[in-house]
Amino acid sequence: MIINNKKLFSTQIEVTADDFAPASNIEREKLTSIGEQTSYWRDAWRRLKMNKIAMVSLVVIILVLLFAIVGPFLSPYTYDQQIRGDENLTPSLKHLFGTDNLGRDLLVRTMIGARISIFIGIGASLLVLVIGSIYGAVSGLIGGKVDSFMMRIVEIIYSLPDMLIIILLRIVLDDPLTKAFDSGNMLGGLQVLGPGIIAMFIVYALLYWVGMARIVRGQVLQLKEMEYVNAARALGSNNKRLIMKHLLPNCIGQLVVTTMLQIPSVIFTEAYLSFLGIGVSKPLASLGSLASDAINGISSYPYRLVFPAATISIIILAFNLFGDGLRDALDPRLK
Amino acid sequence: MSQTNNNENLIEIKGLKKYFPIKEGFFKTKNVKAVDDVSLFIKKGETLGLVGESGCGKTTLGRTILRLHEPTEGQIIYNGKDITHEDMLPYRRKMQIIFQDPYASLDPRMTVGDIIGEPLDIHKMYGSKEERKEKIYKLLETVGLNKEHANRFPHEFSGGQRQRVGIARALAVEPEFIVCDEPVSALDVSIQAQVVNMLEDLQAERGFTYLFIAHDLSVVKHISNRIGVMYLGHLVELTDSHELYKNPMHPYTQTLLSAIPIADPKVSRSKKRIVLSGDIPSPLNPPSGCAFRTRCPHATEICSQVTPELKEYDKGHFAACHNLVK
Amino acid sequence: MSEAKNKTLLSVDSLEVSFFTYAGEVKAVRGISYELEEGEVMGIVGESGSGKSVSSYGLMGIIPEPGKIVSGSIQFDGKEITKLAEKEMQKIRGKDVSMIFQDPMTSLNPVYTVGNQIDESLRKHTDLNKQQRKDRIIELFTLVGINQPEKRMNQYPHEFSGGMRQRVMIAMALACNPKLLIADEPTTALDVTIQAQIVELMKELKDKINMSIIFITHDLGVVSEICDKVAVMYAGNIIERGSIDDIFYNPKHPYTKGLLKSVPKLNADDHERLVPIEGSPVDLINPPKGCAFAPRCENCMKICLTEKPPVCHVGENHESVCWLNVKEEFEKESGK
Amino acid sequence: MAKYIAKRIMAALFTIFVAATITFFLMKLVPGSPFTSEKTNEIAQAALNEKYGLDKPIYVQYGKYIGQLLNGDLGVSLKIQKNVPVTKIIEDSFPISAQIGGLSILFAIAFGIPLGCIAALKRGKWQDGVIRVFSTAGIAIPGFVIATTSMLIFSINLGWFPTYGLDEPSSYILPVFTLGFYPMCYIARLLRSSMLEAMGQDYIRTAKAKGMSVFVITFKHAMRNSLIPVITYIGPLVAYTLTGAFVVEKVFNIPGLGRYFIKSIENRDYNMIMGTTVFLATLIILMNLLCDILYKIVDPRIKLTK
Amino acid sequence: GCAKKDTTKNNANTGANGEFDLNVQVGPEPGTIDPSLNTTVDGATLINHAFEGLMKINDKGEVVNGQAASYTVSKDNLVYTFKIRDDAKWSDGKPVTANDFVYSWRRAVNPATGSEYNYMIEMVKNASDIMAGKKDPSELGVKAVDDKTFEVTLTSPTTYFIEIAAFPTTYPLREDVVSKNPDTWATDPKTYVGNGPYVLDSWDHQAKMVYVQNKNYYDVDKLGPDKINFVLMDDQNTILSAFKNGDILFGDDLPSEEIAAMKDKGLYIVGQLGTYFLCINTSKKEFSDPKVRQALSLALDRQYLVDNVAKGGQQPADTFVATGLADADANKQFHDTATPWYDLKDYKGNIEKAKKLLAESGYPNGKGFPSIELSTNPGHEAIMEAVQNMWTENLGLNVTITSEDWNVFVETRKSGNYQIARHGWLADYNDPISFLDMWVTGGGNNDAKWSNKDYDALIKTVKTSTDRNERYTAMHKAEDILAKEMPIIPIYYYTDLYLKSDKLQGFYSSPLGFKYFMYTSLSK
Ligand SMILES: Nc1ncnc2c1ncn2[C@@H]1O[C@H](COP(=O)(O)OP(=O)(O)OP(=O)(O)O)[C@@H](O)[C@H]1O
Ligand SMILES: Nc1ncnc2c1ncn2[C@@H]1O[C@H](COP(=O)(O)OP(=O)(O)OP(=O)(O)O)[C@@H](O)[C@H]1O
Ligand SMILES: [Mg+2]
Ligand SMILES: [Mg+2]
Repeated sequence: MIINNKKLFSTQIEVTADDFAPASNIEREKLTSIGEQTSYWRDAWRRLKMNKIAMVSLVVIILVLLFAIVGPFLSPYTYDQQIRGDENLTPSLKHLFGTDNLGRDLLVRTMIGARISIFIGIGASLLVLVIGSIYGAVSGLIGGKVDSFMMRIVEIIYSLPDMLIIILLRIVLDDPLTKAFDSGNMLGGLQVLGPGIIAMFIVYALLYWVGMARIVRGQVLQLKEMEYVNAARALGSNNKRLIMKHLLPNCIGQLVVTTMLQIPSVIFTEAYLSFLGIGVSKPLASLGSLASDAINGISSYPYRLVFPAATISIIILAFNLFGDGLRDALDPRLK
Repeated sequence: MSQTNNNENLIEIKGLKKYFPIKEGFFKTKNVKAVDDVSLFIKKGETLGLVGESGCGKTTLGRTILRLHEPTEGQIIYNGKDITHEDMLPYRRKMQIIFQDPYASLDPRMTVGDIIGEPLDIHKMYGSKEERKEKIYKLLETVGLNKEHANRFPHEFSGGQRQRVGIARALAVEPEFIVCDEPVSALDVSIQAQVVNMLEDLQAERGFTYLFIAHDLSVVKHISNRIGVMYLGHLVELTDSHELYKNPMHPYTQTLLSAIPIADPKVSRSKKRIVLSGDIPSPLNPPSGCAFRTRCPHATEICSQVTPELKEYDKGHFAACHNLVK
Repeated sequence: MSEAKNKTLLSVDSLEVSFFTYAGEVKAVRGISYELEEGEVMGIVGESGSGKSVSSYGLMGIIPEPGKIVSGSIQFDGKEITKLAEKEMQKIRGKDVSMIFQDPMTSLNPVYTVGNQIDESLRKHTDLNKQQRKDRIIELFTLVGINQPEKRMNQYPHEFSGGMRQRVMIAMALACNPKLLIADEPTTALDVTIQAQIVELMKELKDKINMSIIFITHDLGVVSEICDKVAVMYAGNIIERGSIDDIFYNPKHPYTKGLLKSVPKLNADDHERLVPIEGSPVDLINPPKGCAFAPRCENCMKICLTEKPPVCHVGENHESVCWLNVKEEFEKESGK
Repeated sequence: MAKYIAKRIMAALFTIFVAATITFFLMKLVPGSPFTSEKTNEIAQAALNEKYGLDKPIYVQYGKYIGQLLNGDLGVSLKIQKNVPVTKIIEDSFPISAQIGGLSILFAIAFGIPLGCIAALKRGKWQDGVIRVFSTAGIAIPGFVIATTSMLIFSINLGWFPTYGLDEPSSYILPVFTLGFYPMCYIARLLRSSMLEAMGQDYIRTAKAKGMSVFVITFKHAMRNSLIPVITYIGPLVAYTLTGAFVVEKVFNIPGLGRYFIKSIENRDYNMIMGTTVFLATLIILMNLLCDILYKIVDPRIKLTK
Repeated sequence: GCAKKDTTKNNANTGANGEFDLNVQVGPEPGTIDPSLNTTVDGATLINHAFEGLMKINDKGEVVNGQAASYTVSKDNLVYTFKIRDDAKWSDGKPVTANDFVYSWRRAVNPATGSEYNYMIEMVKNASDIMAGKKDPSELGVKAVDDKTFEVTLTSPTTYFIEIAAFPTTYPLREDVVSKNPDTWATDPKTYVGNGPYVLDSWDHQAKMVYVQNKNYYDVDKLGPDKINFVLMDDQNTILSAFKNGDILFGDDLPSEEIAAMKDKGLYIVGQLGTYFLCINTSKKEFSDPKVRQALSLALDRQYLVDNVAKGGQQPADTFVATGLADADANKQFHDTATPWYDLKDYKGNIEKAKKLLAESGYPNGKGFPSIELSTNPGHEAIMEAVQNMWTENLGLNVTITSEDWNVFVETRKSGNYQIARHGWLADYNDPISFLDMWVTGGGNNDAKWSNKDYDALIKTVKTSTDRNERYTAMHKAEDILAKEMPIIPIYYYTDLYLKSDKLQGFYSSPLGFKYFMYTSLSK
């Protein structure tokens, strides 16, 4: 037997008899003990941190939130303050974003608008997420006749004229909501938002979840064939448990991304709903309504469009790019 | 394997059939006869091995016994009680399954602790959070993992460790009967041995009854008391494991045995193997008569006309073939 | 086994491959070296995740993102593969070196007919015209034992069973008469009867067209049937390599020994307990400083914990990477 | 196949019927009528209601409408184009909307798909970053802003395109662009993620191992497998886009069907509301069916069964 | 934009061989151009180019003879006899006869026709009964004395009747054409036979309507454009863009925010017979006190609203009846002789008065006054926001704005299910009664739910009297009652805004907003 001396020497080790003494179990175990023990969430967060685009987006989101939530308190003006003599000003030091034809400061209006739009965007998207995902998951999991029936309902909702329903809702909801608000405390904090926004959420709850439902159903159809779903069944899980504990958590990437994509459509729909009397009521503003109001004066006062539109774009861009990062980070299979 | 004196049957199935309707083209539905008229019994504390090539219906049989598939026909009797149409929830605690694929059978987004805790949650098997935790740690220890592993996710484990998690999950409900559906097929040999040993140890300790499914005869032979051989939905041979190896009757069993690669170059060089020609027929269009006849070297006229029945040729040695003369 | 020295077709020297992930550098292959002659079959065995597949992807130049060859050289047929441009590699891939993948169920593109997928390769690497290509496909199908080739070539992969798909994969790999065939666990997904068919087929082909084969598997049974020599991998290293008889009858490395022991014996009359290798595989992001196998090794010594073991020639063409070999020598020398 | 389609069509008819019924009653529940006017003239309104049968009990009106519908008669417009049969209005305006919509979908596909492919191919590189930001930004800008500003810039400031009408080929450019921009960005995003998924599949590795070029791998092997989500998305989109987009039609003054969806409701033009709803429902269901058939074409593994 | 001017398109305004093809925009796709059914101003413009009534409006806004060569009025002012021009012809060459008018007038009042504006000829004998279905249309007080003599009998003397004879509802129709397709004849250029200066040549729905000269029109030689393309548009930005680009030479609408920028660049502002106001629901108890209503009215700075929000050159309103209507003395305006309701110039003083009034009625500084919901419909929110702000700042009131879909809004207002709503009123004919008539007790348009006996009596006098002076005195008195009671809060008098290229000469528009392009020409 020949020892490959060259190699041995290249490692530059002097071997002694002691080196060949058996190692103790404790010494061996030390080798296996894994340095850092991460949890899923910590792991996901670490992966997220490595993603530059996502982190930049996160910073932007935080800045936008500060802009929207803290900003109005720092402004010398309020969103509905009409300053005589300051009408139609172009951006200047006094009014960074200029003013509108009633002499209102557009900076503070944009801030308030961002606050409202973010709130509505996230709120309605979450609503869509909850309803759509549960509906889709139930439909996909149960399958068969139930599934085709539920999908027919989705098709019907797709084809109903939403504007009609919205107008109707506006009327039907007006009285009860106003009464509820007048009666005071029962709806607590919601009062500040006004009936329009509540009505808007109801519209979303009724109509706009169908896209999400379709997507989730598609995912569930695949996931339900997974072995771990069978395993859960074998353990005695019922459908509810399967959906909540296994199917939905495993769609999370898709859910995050779709929800982020939902945000812009909510923000735009809100602007359109404002026209039908649902959504924010004047003089409160949302980014969508600021932008659509500004369209009317686009040649003369382009800045009125530029600021809210840019704010919308930044918000949505940040949320979506962050969502992409989040999806990647939440997938444990991607190291 | 410790031979049990107890002759009581824990599981008995009679004429079990499981057909999957498949829409073929646009006009007709066809049935995939995944399990076609299978009868067998498993005694308490015994391990029944089930072999056969991929797609022959082993998994389906295992799952149908647990009623994860509703049987098309036939009876499932558990401990003397016909459970074919019973509500399964109470039985889920008595009958469990370990899955073929340790990678797919664990929810990638649950911690190992939650995976093992799930059956406890479902059957409300603990009084306090503390107790739940304790139980989970105990189960982890039982399968040779430790409690630090409870907070980790399946993707952080090796295949063997994952399979242990799957086993711990099945043990959580303290079952009597476990279907082991190819628990080692996806593992490499060194880890396979770990898992097989553990299953044996557990059986010795707790007197489990196993239905052990695999297509690797050497593993099955190692662990089982008796072995059933399946081909295309049918049980074609059933006997004591030593007997099967020494004296395979059915031509398919013979092929199977000869095809097993032996990890010994000298043996392999000298070995004569029966290499079958042709592919496995589809269970959608099973051949008439004996399902194996299309690949059988000894097939005769009758094989294409009559489906052979499982008959006892020796004591406890059943086979289904026309050309076996006793 | 090869008697006379043939021409060396492939020589790999200290190949290192890493994946640069968010979690850190996964050192999947940590410096492996081997040679392969023309017409020779080498088996690579080893635990799941030990780098068998990744090292062969290295040969093909198809290491997936975010993986990279960190260092080492690969000489194939006189060319240094690691230095070739992508365009050049494309000319070699599928023509001189081809590969059969682990999972035939997913390795064929589900949306194209199998004929189309083979044709693609022929179109790229040969000058055959349409008819000739078709003839070639039919020839290949016949070679790998697919009946009714004319009909079959126009079918989609999902219309084939696993065994048939694997044959298609083989036909695809053989399309341009490669000099080297890498078969990455070509039979793992198949059941024994089909596995036997495939192994027989490969043996036949090797003799017919004198190609070299790298046969990756963890089924020692299959190895013993087809291979001339074997490399055993553990945690990105080749820890032992030698002729098939060396490995099976005279294993030197404790891992190889453990591997052989844990295989259940079919012919054992009495029930004997299996002997597994206890413990679990290594984390390749933070591999142990010394021998990677040390934590699981029964014969672990102090030095194993801290120092990498050297490559020891323990026989003609038989190498083992283990301190035990040094210890033996050391003891002999110090006259114990 | 024929039977499958027949079955689907039967189900579709039922769905359309339900959608029509719901719409009918919703529409009647909403206050106002086609003859509501600021200047009330009760006598005239009563006369109109009688003339168009709106004075009858609602179930009678419903029965009559469904009866008509079964005969393929959608009634006449009550307000928007008074007394003109709704079918004629749709016949006139749908082809125009379909033309613009079809072109914009082609545009969205023709640019969205390559963008998505490139982004997936260059994952993590600057090209990917640029395309991701660009396509997300495209989703983030409201359609009315794009329409109006592009009109302002290209038609007025630069004078490249006419401000209205469809008389010249160049007048198609802006509407098609604005209408197709959002779906283009959406498709690019969608395709990027499904391409990334596909690129990780084993068969891509096989193709690489055969020595295929990047181009072949991307456009032949990966793309076709990534199209399913895109098709799913395009399905209802095609229905919506072909029937016209309100904003684009309004801004570019395109005489399409899209404006009628909103106008009919604004005007409570009952027959138009029903007509457009039934038409859209039919198209949506048809597109879903088409999608399912397309799935099959794109991916031969998929079986057309429910 | 200056880069493109030389590329003015062929289709804009000059035809292939030097013809004068005029591109104009007067409105969106019209609901109908059937003279009996039309209800819109832009529809009327389109009809006016294809039809002509007995009378017509000239470029000075005067009512002059149209199809009538002359007319006579009986002493009791109840019977009008029109002589039809001999050269009056239909576009297909047939002569226009008195029967065409008889047919058309009967058709208008026939309930089966469903005409919404037939109340315009309510004063014709039996008209009301026929409309209500109580009498047969043939009993209408019109008759063809002979082919060319048309006689109308009225129920009561109507001073403005001769103006009505120039209104589209009274235009003649061809029985042979219309009766064949009573509902659709006006939707197809082939059957759209008119007697006006132009004929509808083609109709591209939602895109454009092409009118060509009617060769049989008596005045054909004087007509301007060879072809008029009425481009159908409704987006304000697009109209402005098309106008700026020179694609159209006339546009009837533009975004209000761009008005300032378009001054001197083709924007024209002309008076319109209409008033923009807020309507108070007097049936609500919080608004039952006229002092509150006065206070609300006084607290508004109308000049500010006009200058900063409406921006259309409107005149702030200090009475209800709009400017532009003649007084008893036809040379004076009704508005100018009326007593202003408040001093528009003294805003500060008004606020003080308002505060005092509010305090007097028990709400000092607005304390205790319930929250006011200001109802509106989309497009008018900006003014409401300004109003809201003024009430809040000046009176300390809590005001919210609700915006509703147009139809819903109209219903809400009619049903009296509101507190304060925006409103607007355009006169149908040149007489103040068209405004004042509105507020009689129980009137169909009395959305304020206001009632005053004296007022009702005055209006009755106005409607029955034939004495011009008596009528106008009564109308002034009635308006003074409104001033005291203030069920409505006038804001401004409407103006009609349009964009017209300097190149376009000879265009004129009527006080009702109808546009006339038939005599236009292009200057170099
Ligand atoms: N849900 C199902 N629907 C339709 N066919 C099915 C279904 N499950 C199984 N099959 C079919 O039934 C047959 C038996 O499948 P089964 O999974 O029981 O085989 P197996 O013996 O377990 O194979 P393997 O060794 O690959 O696990 C196969 O042909 C399979 O395609
Ligand atoms: N894309 C990747 N990213 C990160 N790590 C990877 C990637 N692909 C492989 N690895 C790692 O490289 C190591 C070697 O993997 P490889 O696939 O070569 O193992 P193997 O020996 O072929 O195992 P098996 O028998 O399971 O096929 C593994 O630890 C694996 O986790
Ligand atoms: Mg199975
Ligand atoms: Mg591998």
